[in-house]
Amino acid sequence: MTGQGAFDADFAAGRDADGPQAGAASDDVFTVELDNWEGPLDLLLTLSRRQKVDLKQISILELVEQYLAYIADAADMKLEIAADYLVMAAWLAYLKSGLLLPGDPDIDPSAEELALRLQMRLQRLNAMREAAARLMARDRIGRDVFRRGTPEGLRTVRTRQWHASLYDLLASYGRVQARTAPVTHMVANREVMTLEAALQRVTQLVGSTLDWTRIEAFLPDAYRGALRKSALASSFLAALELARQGRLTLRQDGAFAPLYLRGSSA
Amino acid sequence: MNPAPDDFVRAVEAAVFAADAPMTAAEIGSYVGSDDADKDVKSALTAIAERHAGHGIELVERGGRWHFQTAADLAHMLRRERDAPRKLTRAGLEVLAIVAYHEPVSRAEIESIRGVQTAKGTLDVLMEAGWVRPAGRRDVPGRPIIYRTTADFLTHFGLESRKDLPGIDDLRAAGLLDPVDDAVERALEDAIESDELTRAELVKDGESE
Amino acid sequence: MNPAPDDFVRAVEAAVFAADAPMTAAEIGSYVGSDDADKDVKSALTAIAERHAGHGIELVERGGRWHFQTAADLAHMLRRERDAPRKLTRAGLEVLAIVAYHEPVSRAEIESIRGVQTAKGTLDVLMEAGWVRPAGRRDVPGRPIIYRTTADFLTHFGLESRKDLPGIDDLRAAGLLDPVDDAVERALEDAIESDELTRAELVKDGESE
Repeated sequence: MTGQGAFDADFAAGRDADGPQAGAASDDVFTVELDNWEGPLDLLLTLSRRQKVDLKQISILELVEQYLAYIADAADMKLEIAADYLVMAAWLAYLKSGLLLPGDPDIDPSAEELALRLQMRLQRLNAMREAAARLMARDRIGRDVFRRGTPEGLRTVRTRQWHASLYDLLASYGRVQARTAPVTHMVANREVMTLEAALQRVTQLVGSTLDWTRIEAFLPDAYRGALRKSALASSFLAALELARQGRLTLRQDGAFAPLYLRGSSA
Repeated sequence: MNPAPDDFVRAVEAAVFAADAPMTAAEIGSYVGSDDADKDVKSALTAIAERHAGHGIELVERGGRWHFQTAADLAHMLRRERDAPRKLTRAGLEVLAIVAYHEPVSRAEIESIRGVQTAKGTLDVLMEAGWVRPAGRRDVPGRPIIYRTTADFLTHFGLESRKDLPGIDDLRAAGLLDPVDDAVERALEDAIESDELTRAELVKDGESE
Repeated sequence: MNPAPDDFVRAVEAAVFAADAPMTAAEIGSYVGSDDADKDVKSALTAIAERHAGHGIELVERGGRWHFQTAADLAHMLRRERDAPRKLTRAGLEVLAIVAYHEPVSRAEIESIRGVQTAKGTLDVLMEAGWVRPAGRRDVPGRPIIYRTTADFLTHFGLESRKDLPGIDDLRAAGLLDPVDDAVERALEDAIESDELTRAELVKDGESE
């Protein structure tokens, strides 16, 4: 993106070919600096402005040549070229060959249609550029016209203002639906990790642990969901038991902070 | 109709209007470029004060500083009382949600969906808030009044149309339809599952001593 | 010197003057107590605008909302460094123009006109400035969010309505606000119609298959 400071004026001038990029004496030498453009379409628009004709009359073929030359220049200078510029280059090369070769009726869409399409995109982008410049040139509040500096302010007329958020509303509806839906209670047969299993596992693992290690590391990797939760609860109880026996130390920096275990160094 | 004011007077008027605080004649003069603020600016201020006299706006001087204010006799309009914003009750929210999802809906229908008797006051509050309105009567025995949501309802909740309300499936996916216990349990499970800690995170580096 | 204004007109003037944001006729009506704001308030506003025309302060309508502001030709005297509105980046400017001239428009549509992906921050900045807002979703697969400009946008740029967007009629007439796909199709149809020979060839081709 170009510097913002210079931008308004730059923009108003339509960024034509004599803009800041054309620093060199010759009109054909275009300082290669891809950072100046916001993507290939922007670069194409800048190049097309150099033809100094109405965008409806520009020679797409000439434009393609210029773009390809530009990208080739950049490549010669070993500049890093973003992928989208290269994709556009490849597409334009294809378009060029289509425009030069006698029309092949089997190719759809035709090269002419593609060229027309490109021209229209450039016209549309250009139209928005100019529209933005004209918009910015209007009498703007805070720059050209000013509102009252210290309005007294009006108090609202509504005597009572009710508030509720969309979330509140949806949650309420969920609550109503849940309340009135037929309810069946079933006690699921759950898979759990027993305290015995947890004691065995934590005892085994903590022996080889010298660093503070989170309790989650002691859980079997394959355990997921409710089973993992059960394993966490059992392992926690196991850790408490082992701490009581003096075989490991627990550490937690604050409420709900991660819980760390370490084997007691004998 | 208006005598054309000269540009100097216009500039003085604009400067006082846009100022953040009351200004002295000298301060105004420094804005509008007057060499003799005491004379030029003051005569401009007099002309401006005269132009506004008797209208809704007044130019006044207080301790040598000038500012615009609304005419004193109209001040009552600017200071209207208002109550603190109120949150809708749980019952109010539920009724509102039912009207929104099922409209047009009668009070008896609301009650049958809620499974609870709905106090008359609840619907009144929703109507006072401007979110629900009566919309005719249903052609059944008793001809009960039916209710709909209003355009203000859509505005308040940022909805383009009622179609933007999430469907039942969306609510379920968001966990809003589950009985509380299940929802809590699932939330816990999600919390555990998403808690994929890397090895590095599991071991407290450098603090092992 | 001044014709005595009636109290209603004075009240309307005071209300607009005191308000810290532009107000619609209906909002003004709710302060000054009008049952028919559309008629009463509007005729009062017209009278007030007339009274101020040509002076340092003007009453203007922007997007159906009214406010007082300083006359534009006095800008050079009132402009102060600290008042300069934040500058938009070039991307921001383009996106703003595209939303304004094409609204409602989705993010994908903005990107297809610009030919580049639009950084998320760009739309955020415009929304933070209060110039652009999400306006529901488009009824196409994926239901993308669509964007519009706000009343504040019109106020800031001094536009009475979107019809006042500079050059919008010309752009529309030139087809430059239509999607490229539509324009290409139309151009191809025109080309075929104006070129009998091609048409004949096309027909022959079609038959020979």
